[in-house]
Amino acid sequence: MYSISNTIATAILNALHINYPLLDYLLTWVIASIALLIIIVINVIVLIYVERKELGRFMDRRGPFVVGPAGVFQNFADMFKFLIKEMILPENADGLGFNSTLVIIVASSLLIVAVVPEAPYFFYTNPDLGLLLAFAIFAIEPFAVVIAGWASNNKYSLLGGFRSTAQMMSYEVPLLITVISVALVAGTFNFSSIVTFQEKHVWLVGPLFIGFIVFLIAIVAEIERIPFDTPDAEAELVHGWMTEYAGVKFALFQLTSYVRSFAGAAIMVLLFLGGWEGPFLPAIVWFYIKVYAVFTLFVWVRGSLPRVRIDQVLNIGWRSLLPLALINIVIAALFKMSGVI
Amino acid sequence: MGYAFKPMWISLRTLIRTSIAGGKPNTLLYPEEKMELADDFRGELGLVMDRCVGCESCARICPNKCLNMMLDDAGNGIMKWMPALDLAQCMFCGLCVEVCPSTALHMTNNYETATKDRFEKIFLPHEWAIKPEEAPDQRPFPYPELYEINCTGCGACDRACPHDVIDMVSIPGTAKRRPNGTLGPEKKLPMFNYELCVSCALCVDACPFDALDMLPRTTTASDPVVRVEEVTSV
Amino acid sequence: MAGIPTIVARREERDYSTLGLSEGRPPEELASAIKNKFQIDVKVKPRRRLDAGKIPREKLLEFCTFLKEELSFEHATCVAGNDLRRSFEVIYHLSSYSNRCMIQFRVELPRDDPSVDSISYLWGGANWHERETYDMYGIIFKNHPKLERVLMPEGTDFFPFRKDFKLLDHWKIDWEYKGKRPPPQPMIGEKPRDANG
Amino acid sequence: MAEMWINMGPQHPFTHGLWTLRVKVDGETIVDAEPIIGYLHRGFEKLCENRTYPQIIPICDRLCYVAAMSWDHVYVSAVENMLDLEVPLRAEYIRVIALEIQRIASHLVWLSSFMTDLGNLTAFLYAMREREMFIDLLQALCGARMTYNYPRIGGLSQDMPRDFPQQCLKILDLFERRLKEYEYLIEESEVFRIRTQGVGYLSPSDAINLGVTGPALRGSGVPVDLRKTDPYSAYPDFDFEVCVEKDCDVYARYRVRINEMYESCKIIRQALKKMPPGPVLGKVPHHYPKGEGYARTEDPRGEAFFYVQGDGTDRPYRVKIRSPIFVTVSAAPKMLKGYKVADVPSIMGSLDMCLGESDR
Repeated sequence: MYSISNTIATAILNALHINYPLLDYLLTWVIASIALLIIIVINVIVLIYVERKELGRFMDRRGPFVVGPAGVFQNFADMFKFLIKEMILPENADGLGFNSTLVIIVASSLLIVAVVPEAPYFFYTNPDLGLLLAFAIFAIEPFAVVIAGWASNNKYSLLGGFRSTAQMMSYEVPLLITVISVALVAGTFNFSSIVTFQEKHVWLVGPLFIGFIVFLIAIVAEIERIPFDTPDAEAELVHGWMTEYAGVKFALFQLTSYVRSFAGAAIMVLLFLGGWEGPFLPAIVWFYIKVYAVFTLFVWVRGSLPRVRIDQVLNIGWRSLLPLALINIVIAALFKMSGVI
Repeated sequence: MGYAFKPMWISLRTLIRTSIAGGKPNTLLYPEEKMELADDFRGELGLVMDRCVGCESCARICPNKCLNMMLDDAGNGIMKWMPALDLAQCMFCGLCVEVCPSTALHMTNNYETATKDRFEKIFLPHEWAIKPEEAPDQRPFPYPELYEINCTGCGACDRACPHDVIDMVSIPGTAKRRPNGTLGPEKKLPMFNYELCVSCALCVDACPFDALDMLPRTTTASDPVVRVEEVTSV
Repeated sequence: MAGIPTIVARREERDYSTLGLSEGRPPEELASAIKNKFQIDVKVKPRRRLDAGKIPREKLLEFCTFLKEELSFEHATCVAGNDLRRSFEVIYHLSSYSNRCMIQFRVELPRDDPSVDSISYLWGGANWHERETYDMYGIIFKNHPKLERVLMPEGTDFFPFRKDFKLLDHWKIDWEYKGKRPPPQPMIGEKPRDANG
Repeated sequence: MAEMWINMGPQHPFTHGLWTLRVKVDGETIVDAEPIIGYLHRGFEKLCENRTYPQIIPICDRLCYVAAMSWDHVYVSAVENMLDLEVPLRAEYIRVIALEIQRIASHLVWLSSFMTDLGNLTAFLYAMREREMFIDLLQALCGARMTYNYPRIGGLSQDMPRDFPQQCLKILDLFERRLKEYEYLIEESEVFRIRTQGVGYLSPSDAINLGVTGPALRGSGVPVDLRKTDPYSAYPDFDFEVCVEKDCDVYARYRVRINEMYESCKIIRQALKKMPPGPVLGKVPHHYPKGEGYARTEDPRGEAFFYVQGDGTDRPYRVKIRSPIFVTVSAAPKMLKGYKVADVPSIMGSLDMCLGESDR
């Protein structure tokens, strides 16, 4: 992505007969950022559409079908509806906390996608410690959520914020241990190198199957989808920490949750399912096929299971996933020591 | 967590059945496809003005008082009493259709009755009229029938009848002898002149001993508005 | 966290798994038992129904205790108020699972002092029925755990089911000028509840 | 953390209807609860005092739109008890069929709303899909989909259509297969079990004393079903079982309702098989005596009771309705105390709330 936008930036500057290297550098990043944003927005819209349609079929109904052919423009209609809603700041709410969390959550979620490469030469940035960076950014959200819950001055929001934080904290641990096992086997923290390692040897879902399962459950909890969507469980807490947000802010939170789903699916594909590796088709096509397959798995789980209670969520996290993750890291170490892969 | 697979299998089967294996989902695409309705579905009310005899039975039975008798032109220049309808208050119970003796009321299959303003749903009699062909469910007129055992000959029905249908007649030979030897009054029973009857059932309501009941008759009486031959031919 | 109650699944002393499976005592026997104790004529009706007629209101609590403890009427089906214009009455329907029967009796209350003993301590199920009767008729149930409005808003100063309560004039359709109706009547104001109790 | 009151409702996703549950929580644990109802109070009993006896039947539909047929039936049988009226046998049989179809439809609505509370929308749509078939059956019987106005004092408004038995049997066969599918989807799921088992404990003695009836009582292990213990209509003619579970928790109440759907299918089959010929509406008196009558039936939610007192005019003097949910909701604090806030939807959902009938 960097090289493409660099070409474009250079072309623009040449056309304008300007020759400042710094300007060239800045313009390149601006173009790349806009491109990233466009890619994310397109992906999110497609994801929402795919989820609605697939969930509909799981539930023996059609999903959206009125707006546009097969309902493809339903998301845009919903978005316009959110745009024309009034933006409400609740009385007695803390304005700074209420609004700043929006920025923090949206920006941090976009950042996760920024560090995830999509093809060998198609990425926004690919730092050496990308894996750790991605999960570090993943961990920013709970703080913003607890601020949002407190700032809304609503009991449901407060409970939702606490729940969100508790859940994130307890699932970070098995998640990171599993990630470390992958890094242990692959010998690197760089996403591209992990995929290259899998191309050379084997998809890590095979040897680290327990880790794969732990990662799947933990990532579903991390992106707060059913069955682990306790922070915004609409049956007991109206919409959890998002209760007081309305209009565009609410729409941005909803989009953000899909950005995080996308990021979670992408990381899972990169770590366990061979990344962009695959025959015949170009690398980026394979990457997206796998990401959407993983997302379908999330939708499938959502369509089949009820919600877990918050204390049970924590129980599962600490009592089942953590031991499994530890077993997994032992397995990874054994593989590494024996030199099989 | 091991037992999450059976429900996932069920939903996967539904997915396969509805999208891949040629089936289609359960949704009804509403504006294009409509629900299948039974013949006697209770939808919007319609009035066949030709058949209405103005008996007010519907207005009396209506639980919500949404029917009101009004004078209106029946379409052929004749002014007569017919019910006006406030459909916004109607709760589609169908009691009026059931009590209507002349099958002038009919519940059509139309259930899409939404309007922007509820006052658009207040109809004068000619505004909610339907054609007789649209209301095919004709049944024989019910007429008052006497249960002689209950009747005491009090004459309450005679006093209640608005059309002079009922005459109280003495039955010869029913007089009982009093202790002092004279004959008492003869027992009286109502006689019905069905030609004049509009089946309003006021006599049945008036009878204190439940001696009268509305029962369908096809042969005895000639129909005041619709001829019996037409009824049987439809 | 000392104040949190812990959930203890208490084992029941009595076995409820056979309750209501047998016919139990015949209703005539129950009727004679009541007759022996209270000198009240109890009519036995078909389908195992009993009708005890009127009970003096001083004896109500004693009578109900006898029904519950001796004749095992476990279930309070209904407590209904009624306005007889000169007086009030409360109609009780109690039913027995083990004897499969149902008893009806009524207590008449003078209009100037409509109060009667509460039976909520015998049957918890009668609690809300009594509250509702108070709500609608203004009949006071003495020693009721919480005699407050249940259906009407708090602060209502009338009892709507009394026969002398007049409804506001219901709007009528003006058939000649359709579409023109009087404006809706204002609602009775309610004091907002305090969120923190 | 200090204790605080949370107002759940009247506008809240878990309140199916319009009511408030005020819970006092310590962290996430409930230490006290207080249900508040009355938002839907329409003065039903007063309304009946101004209507003639036949006019009340369509209003009874509005008591609960989920189980309208059973409310029609209990009112009609109370008036029949007042008049000492014999109902033709065929009418009784068709009433039983309609009531059992209504029970299945009502339980399906309960299942869908309960599973929505637990966060599974799939079961919601499946249950609604099956309910549609039964609604269609009832529509074929009486011409309306939710507010039936089908029973009359002394019988029924019309006989059943000629192809009704075949249609009904076909749907029952399909439904029993689908019910198996629900069991796979719902209770084979570990998540459902941990959400429901051991939650909302209500001991049998408490259940009896607090007046809880219906599936909630049978879920506490008390085998009381008015169709057996106080038989009405044509129920003595049929062979069916009282569904009881001994666990006293949400899962037990769920099992009771699922089993009742199977039993209802059994009753409908028997009634269709034994259906006697004859009229469906007998001779009905047009004058109502001074007297009183009451009837109680096994509603899908519990014991429904109607008391009608007539003063000799064509309008009742006093009508009293005992709604099962009105009493059951008063027992809610007993079930809620000590559990988590997240258990509120599952406990209250297992009671099958219907506010139309409890507020009246």
